[in-house]
Amino acid sequence: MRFGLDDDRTAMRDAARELLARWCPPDVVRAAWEGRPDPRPWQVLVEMGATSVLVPESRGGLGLDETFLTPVIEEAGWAALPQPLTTTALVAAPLGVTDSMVATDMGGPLVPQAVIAEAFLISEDAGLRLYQREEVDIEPVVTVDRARHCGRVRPRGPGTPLSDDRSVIALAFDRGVLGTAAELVGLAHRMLDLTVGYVTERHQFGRPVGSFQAVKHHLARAQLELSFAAPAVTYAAYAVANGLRDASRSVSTAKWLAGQAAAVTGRAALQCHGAIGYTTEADLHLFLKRSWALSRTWGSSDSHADRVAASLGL
Amino acid sequence: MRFGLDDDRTAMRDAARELLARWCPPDVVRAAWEGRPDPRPWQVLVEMGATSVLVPESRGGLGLDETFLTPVIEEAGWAALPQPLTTTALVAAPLGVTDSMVATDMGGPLVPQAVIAEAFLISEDAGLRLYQREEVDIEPVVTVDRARHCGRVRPRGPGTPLSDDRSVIALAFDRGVLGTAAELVGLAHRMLDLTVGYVTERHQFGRPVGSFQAVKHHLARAQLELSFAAPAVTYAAYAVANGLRDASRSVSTAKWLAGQAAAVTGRAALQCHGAIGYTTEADLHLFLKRSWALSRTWGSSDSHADRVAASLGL
Amino acid sequence: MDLTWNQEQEAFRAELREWLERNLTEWRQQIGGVELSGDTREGFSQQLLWERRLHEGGWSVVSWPRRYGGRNGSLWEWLIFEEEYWQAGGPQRVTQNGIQILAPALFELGSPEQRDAILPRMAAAVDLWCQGWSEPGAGSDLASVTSRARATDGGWVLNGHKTWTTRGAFCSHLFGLFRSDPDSERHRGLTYLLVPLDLDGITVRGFSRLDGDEGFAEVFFDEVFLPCDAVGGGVVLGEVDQGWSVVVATAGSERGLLRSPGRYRATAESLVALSGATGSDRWQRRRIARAWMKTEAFRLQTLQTVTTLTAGGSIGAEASLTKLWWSELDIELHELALDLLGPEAEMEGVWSKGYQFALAGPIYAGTNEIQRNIVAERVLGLPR
Amino acid sequence: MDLTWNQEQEAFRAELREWLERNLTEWRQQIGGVELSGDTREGFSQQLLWERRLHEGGWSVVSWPRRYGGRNGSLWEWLIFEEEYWQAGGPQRVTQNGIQILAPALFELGSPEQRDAILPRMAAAVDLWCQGWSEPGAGSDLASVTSRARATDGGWVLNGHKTWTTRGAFCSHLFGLFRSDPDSERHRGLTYLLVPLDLDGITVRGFSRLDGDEGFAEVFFDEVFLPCDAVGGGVVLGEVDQGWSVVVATAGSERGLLRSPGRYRATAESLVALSGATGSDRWQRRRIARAWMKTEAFRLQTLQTVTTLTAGGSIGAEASLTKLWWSELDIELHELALDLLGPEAEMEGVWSKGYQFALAGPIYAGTNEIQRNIVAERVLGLPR
Repeated sequence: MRFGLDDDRTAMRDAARELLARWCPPDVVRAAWEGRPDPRPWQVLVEMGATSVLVPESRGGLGLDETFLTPVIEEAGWAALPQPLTTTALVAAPLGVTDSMVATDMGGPLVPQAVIAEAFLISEDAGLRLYQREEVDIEPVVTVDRARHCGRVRPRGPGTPLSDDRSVIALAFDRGVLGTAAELVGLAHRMLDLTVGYVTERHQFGRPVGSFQAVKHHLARAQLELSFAAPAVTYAAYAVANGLRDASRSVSTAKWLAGQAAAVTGRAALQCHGAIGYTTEADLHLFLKRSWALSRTWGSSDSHADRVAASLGL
Repeated sequence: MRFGLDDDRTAMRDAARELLARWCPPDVVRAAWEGRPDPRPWQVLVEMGATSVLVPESRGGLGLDETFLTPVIEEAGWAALPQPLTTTALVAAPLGVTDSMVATDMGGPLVPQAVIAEAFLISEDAGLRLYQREEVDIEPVVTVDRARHCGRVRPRGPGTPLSDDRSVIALAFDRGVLGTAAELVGLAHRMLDLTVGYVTERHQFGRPVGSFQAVKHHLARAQLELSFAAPAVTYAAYAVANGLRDASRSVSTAKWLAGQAAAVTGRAALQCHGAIGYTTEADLHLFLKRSWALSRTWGSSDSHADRVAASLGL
Repeated sequence: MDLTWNQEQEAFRAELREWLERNLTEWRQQIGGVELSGDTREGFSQQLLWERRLHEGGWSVVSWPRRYGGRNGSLWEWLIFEEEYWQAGGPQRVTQNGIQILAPALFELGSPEQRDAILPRMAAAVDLWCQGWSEPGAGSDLASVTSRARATDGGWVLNGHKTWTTRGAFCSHLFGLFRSDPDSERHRGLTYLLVPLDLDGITVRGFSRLDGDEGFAEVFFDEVFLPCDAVGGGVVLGEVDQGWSVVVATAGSERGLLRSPGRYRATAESLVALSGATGSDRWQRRRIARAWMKTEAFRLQTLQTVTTLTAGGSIGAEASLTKLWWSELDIELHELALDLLGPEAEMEGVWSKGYQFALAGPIYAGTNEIQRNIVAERVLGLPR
Repeated sequence: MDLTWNQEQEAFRAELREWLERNLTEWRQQIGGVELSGDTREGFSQQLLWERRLHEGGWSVVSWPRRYGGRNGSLWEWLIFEEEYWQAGGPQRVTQNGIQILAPALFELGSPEQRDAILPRMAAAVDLWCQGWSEPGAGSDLASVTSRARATDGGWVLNGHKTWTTRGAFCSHLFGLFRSDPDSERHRGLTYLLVPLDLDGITVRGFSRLDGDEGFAEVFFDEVFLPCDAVGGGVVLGEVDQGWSVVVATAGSERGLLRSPGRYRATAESLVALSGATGSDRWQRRRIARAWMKTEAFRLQTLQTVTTLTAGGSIGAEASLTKLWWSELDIELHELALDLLGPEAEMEGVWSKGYQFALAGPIYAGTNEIQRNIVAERVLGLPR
């Protein structure tokens, strides 16, 4: 019995953390906002193997499982990475789609990173189909988080059928939910870090804002939600990796808890930042807006609660 | 345009307040808990006319409307009166039932004050029927608030038909909901008063407990809910008295808001009292337990929210 | 208790409703149909056209005396105006900072000359006033302002840095607090000054709110000479070094404290309509009903408050309760709408924009944490 | 990451499950089928029969060393025990105060003699220990205790007044903090004493909890002579005047900090069953699913914590997070049940009683307000 990351998984997560700290600071996210996406963070993640964790060694991948990848995706959330790591590495790779940046409509009709993606995983009545960039029309859509580069995708060309197996498609969806939950935990963690830093240094009434009990309790609440959401994501990755019976339920549980944590932390972070947080000059909004988008895609919190209710025979 | 109590209504409420302060202190509620109900609070309310506010002058009543009675019922809630003022004065009186203490099953299957009531208003498929004490069997039921003297009532005798008119029955129900909402506001008010007093005098860490920001914010939240629930009760009384189109909706709104206020205030009151509140030695529990019972009778908060949703065409 | 409007009030409402319907249509044609946010430069000028139209119709400040461009309306007429205005879908009021914050101060403590010089031009949206309270180091703790005003021959010399000035980049005048007694601390030694923004040495830099609109500005004062007569009736409001008492008096004035439920009522109704359009499950319908009930409670509590005020009573600390209520309610209403929109909620649109705007509610005009302290200490009487 | 149990653990679980099923049935027959609250005198004696049965089976303290009546179990065995125990519907553990609070202190700072004298009798439910921390004036502020212990020939003389002592009216011994240095203040000069409750001058008065059960007691000490050897190994735990450090060390001990998710898991499952029995609408089913997910999160977070502890790590302030979580969760689970029961929820019964018990969660063992301070200051490092 052993719950949590071992040395190998911790090492991979730390490697991603260092790369992202260096190559994906807030300025890079801001650049993506202004339509100048920097390709380097993606390149370094590809080089470290983040996108091929689930690709068999026989096909040049690392041949590892979701318990290695999810912590890396959490780091991508922490950095608000403006590229589709979840869809590329967690959803598409196991379907045999490798070597390209993949966007998908499985999480919702507005396809995130559609504007910069190289390949498109589209869900159709017949099943999942893959289209190359030149096979689709993309209508960009302005969303609150500009770094999401959303668009509506309409296939033009024939595309390639990937799978019409319901269970394969269901598993692909669960993987997308899992990755989104991991990103939300990372985002919540980042918003909390930013806020703790701010309230410690910001003084009003001659004392640090963080010394007021109301501020302490807002942030304690955020830490509470985060502390109990994170293990649920860790478990969901394990359940999916090992094909456990409760894999789908664990994924919904993780998404719901992570959504809660991000919502509570986001509100607390904004409130404790005060007016400075209510501008685009502070970095907080980069993470806050990402969390709003993720909390309502790949299934709403309510829809995941309903999945859990059904699994409990309610 | 004038919202609120005029001098006449204020005078009647104050009269009730003084009588209840004198004749229905916590000791009287405790006596009711121990099966020694004191008849005096009821007698003085009857003498001041509280039970005949809605009875026409021609029949010896005051010939007034709900806007006079509701504030009095709020005071009864404040005092946790262990007798059925709402059912007797607000529900039964307009149906022509006067001169007796009335209990009813309209608010739920456990009939409050069944053990001490003189007459019983029972809802049957055919409509509302009145039974005298000797016409019913009463099976006492132990409930959390012992002063409710609940029981299951089974008619034996023939009883007297009161009304089979759906609209009359619906109005009687709305009146019960209105009275319950008023009691809840009074209870919330009392719990807040008790707690403000306690946290002001109780010291820990060398300062009054009430000087800690966390305690202040708990009680500010309670005051907030209370301040916005009270006007809704005032309006509902006016809407019912004047047969306004939104009378039913206003009654449901009042019950829902009052239930919220009582729930929030009850939790805050118990938490801010700390261990002393978690005993039957402090008076708080007398009001807290009454509020629990009232919040789930005469329609749950959810059922009233549904009534409002329907009225909004949702 | 009498919740019926009298004939004059009904007539007022009817005239207003008719006027709004016609003029909103005309104004929308005038601006080419596309209504922009009043917190952008273009949108602001669109809305100035509207504000001036409102003034020509005599509707810009209904509760002010006629001589200043109002209708001598009571708070009841003001309430009716707000109900109808938001019901009709009128745009945000870009002149509100002057009307809501400076005007009450002028009514309470301004000189007749100041009122005559400032109020009519404010009502006509000729002079556009923004607020100069906050500074980088003085947010919740307003008394720690450091911007200075040095008395000199025929006026004042201003130095310092104000920020979070709403729509400052689009306004013509600023009212604010400056430390006039260099040796003073905290609430003492501050003067409430009225400052045209076109004086030499003033630099205004607009910056973006959460939603990206340039709704904020910081204002830098570098040896700015403010002549005593830069504003008719004089640039000092109240007494020199007594600026704090002006702010307090203003904060305590009815008009400053009241906030109309009309806007939230209109939002709640749009939410009900949205639910019809997107469809909703029982859970969502209950949540909408709950938010609607809170909106109704706000309407009723306001009727109660206005009754108290018109009877000569006063509110005061209870205003903090109102602020807590509407700011939490506004967020709840918009979150519900976003949940109804689901995966498309992230699109730029009226609801996602409204949500971001609503999130400012618990922060500005005294954070909700400070409002809860006020409720606890001044309404409940808990020890400081 | 490996969430499989090894053979020994599976065997442990199987043996326990079988034992519980047989013995719970037998015990219920023994007490005549009607299980009373352990916080009433009759119920307490019913449950002593159960505790002694548990001890005979070797299940009363599975994680203790064998010599004291345990099974040398690791925290994993303890977790399995808790899961199975609550799953099987075992009764509350009336001996917990000694086992959860005093025993960890003895393991950390007691003398071998004290352990030998006290632990086996505690495990066997022969000596029944209650807690003597709080006083009328010392609740959250424990360091303000005023009960005094005066050193004298061959022992101590105790005077003072303890209260909120859980099940104190039914216990045989008390462990508590007494001010041994009359000139000391706050945390200094307190001694951790072990006191038989049958000494002359001790008066125990039971009183009622919120639910009316006599679950609390106040204990009065009037010139009580406590001989040094009143308890084997001596009545002082740790050093004289160093009682506070014993409390802190105890509060920091793994076993003191851990709380098993088993009980909440069982409650969540009863709630799901109740929903099947009463019926529920979509709104209620979602609320139940939400509470279930929080229960699951508690289980997973505990697995993570136990992994950390068995790897030699420590928790500490993070225990405050656990306390906040389970105390809020317990109330949520019971409120949901009461909502399902609707107008009959007010009946005396397992859910209304459980709800009242759950309401104590945010108050005892350090109020949740204090726990949030701890999280903010020690986990997040915010300034005091």
